[in-house]
Amino acid sequence: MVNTNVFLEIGLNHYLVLSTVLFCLGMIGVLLRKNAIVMLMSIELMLNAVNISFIAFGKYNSNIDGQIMVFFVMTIAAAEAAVGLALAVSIFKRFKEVNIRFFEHLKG
Amino acid sequence: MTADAFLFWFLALSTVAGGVMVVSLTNPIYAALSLAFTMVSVAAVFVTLEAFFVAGVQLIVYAGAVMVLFVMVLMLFDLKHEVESFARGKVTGAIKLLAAGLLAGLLIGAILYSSSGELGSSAPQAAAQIDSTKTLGYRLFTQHIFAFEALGVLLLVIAVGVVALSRSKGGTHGKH
Amino acid sequence: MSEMPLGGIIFLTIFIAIFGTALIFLARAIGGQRKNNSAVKRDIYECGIPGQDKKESKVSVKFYLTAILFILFDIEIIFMYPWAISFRDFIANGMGTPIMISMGVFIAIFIYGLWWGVKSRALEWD
Amino acid sequence: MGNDVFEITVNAVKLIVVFLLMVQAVPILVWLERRGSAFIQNRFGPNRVGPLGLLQLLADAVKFITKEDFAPDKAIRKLFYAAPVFALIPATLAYAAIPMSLPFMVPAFEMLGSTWGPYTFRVQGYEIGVGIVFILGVSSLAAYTILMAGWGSGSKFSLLGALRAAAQVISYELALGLSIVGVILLYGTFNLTEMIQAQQGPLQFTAFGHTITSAVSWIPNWGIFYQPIGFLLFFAAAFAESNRLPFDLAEGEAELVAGFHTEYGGFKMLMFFIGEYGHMMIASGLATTFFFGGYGIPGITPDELQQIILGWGFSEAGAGGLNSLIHFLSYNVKFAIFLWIFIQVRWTLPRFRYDQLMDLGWKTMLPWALANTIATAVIIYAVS
Repeated sequence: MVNTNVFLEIGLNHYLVLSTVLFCLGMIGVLLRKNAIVMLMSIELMLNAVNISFIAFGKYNSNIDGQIMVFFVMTIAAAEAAVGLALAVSIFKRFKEVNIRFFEHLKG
Repeated sequence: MTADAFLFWFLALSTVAGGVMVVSLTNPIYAALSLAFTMVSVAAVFVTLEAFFVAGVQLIVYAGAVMVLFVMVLMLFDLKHEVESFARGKVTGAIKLLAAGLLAGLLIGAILYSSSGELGSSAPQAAAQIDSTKTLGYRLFTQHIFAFEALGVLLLVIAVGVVALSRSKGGTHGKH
Repeated sequence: MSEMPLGGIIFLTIFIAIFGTALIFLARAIGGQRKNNSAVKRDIYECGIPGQDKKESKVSVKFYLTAILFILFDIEIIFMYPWAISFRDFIANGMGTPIMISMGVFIAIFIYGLWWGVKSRALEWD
Repeated sequence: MGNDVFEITVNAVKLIVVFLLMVQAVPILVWLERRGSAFIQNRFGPNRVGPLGLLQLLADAVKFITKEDFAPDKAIRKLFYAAPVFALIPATLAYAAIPMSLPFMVPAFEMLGSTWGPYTFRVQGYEIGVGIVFILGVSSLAAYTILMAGWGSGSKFSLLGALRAAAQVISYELALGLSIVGVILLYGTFNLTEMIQAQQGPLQFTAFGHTITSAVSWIPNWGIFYQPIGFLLFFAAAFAESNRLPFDLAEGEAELVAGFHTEYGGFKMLMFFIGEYGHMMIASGLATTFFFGGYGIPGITPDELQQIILGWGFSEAGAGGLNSLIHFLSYNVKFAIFLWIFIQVRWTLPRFRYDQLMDLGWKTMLPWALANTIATAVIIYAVS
């Protein structure tokens, strides 16, 4: 029995499911890809998924703190991307390689 | 109501399609461009959730800054179409996919199971009389003021670290 | 007050995409193809010497350093927007002094970061 | 977009009209630019085709569209063809958010056997609550166009030009974003219409609970009197954002041939042109809105004008429409003055060197914008 309301009435659950799907896509990206930069991008995807659920919860609870959390998450994500890319660039400049398997050969 | 539903499904479709392309495209530049598209779609999803300011910030910070950085770095690297862009091993790959699918199933199941609670079905209450951006600013600078200052310091530290990283000529043994 | 006509924005985006694509195809159809279709014509631009691939060109890493510093400062500027919009409300509620102090600290961090960036010659293009 | 079929249709048509208006203005601007540059350099400029060379626009359009469509072998064709189309999107989306005149009312009327309720239509693509943030966000997407074109061309000149242009655009976005903070502090809103409403009436300062109205009643309450430094910074950064001289380092002919559109020709090139002129128009519209009262007319508020027009014997709706039209003209006069400044500056100032450009953005304009912000905040805090 297909309930048409599922398609016509958008509620919190829809946003949460969307967020879950995006999160798992990001997770697949992190698990499967070998390029370090694409893995960083997949992490950004996961953070975006989390942001959607933050804002959805915030709206359906009538609480603005969800949006503030998203603000903070965005800041941290941008900082993470900056550091991650800086590391990737310095490794690439030296070894011409961004494959994640290669990184385990690096020693201190 | 129908227009909202249509908008949601359209945005959900474009968001997920963008996400799938990020994961599956072998050329990193195309993956980055589709991630930018996903970011814009997510900003639109924020708009449907009435988080207008955060949607704008999503556009400025994520789509306009972070993804531009990614695309620029990929162009600097000049990474061509990779032959081996996915991890080796069919079995492990299948297990990883299965794990992600299982997590998705578990989460969706949990969401649907808990939807009978007071959160899921309750319609959002009437929007607050005050402008939501002003409320956001008010909360940010009263309740979360220390987190805000800490983020300022964090950004400073990151700037210093990044400049230092780009300064180092690579190599792992001392200075050059 | 805060509204955003998402339908209109999406409509306009799709309209421009279709319109632009149609124009490109129209120009392609009208412009036609000339007889001269040699390899030299289809080569990328170069001034008098054989074309060079972009792979061989070295790009300064300064560009990406600028982009990273841009992200960090951009976020700090974005943090000023909610402050700016609720500033008068804060003053009206008698919270002007605390908000000035907290934002002053933040701007001091910003200025220090900018000063450090200039001093460390990270923003130097030569 | 609306509550019934009529409103939705009108709004959709309005969006398309805004887009066509922008596209339409480009040939006129190109003609103005060529004639203007000739005037500045004591030449004639294009004057053969039609009166004053006005039909040159048409000739140019025909030339552009009959050029052979062409992509180099090394180009990545998908990106190469997608980039010009994407060049139109950010500019138009942002331009549609700028209010161009008063909203006008359409009273209830009969059509097709049913009554169509009274409507209020805004003379702009769409009204957006967080207008500035939306416009900044959308125009920051313009960097992708540049990078896609530069990468897709497969040429080193294009790639270098694109990286330069992207670095320049993002650097000046900082100064642009920071110069707007002063404006937001001043008006306390993101909404462009509310900003324009705040600038109506004669100049008056509110300090320490007293309101000081200027003695000369026709001096308007414009933002330029409160934010002169903010205006200069905003306008200079807007030049850099739209890649115009003296900031057109991305296409310094001597070094990079033509920057990121080296490999483009014919119609695709024209679309980049439209995008570039679109950014110019956004900058002019925003400068008008933030600092020069938007569609307001100095010395008279819209309500007073409405009363005067009503005195001429118009109906309520007709007077509203005429009022809206007059304000639209007022907006366009200011808008055109700014566009002319863009052209005048281009043909007056020489180009910067790239390091000078970056120094100006990071070490001069950013600190000044910061100082402007602090000064505005301190003054607002001190006087209230």
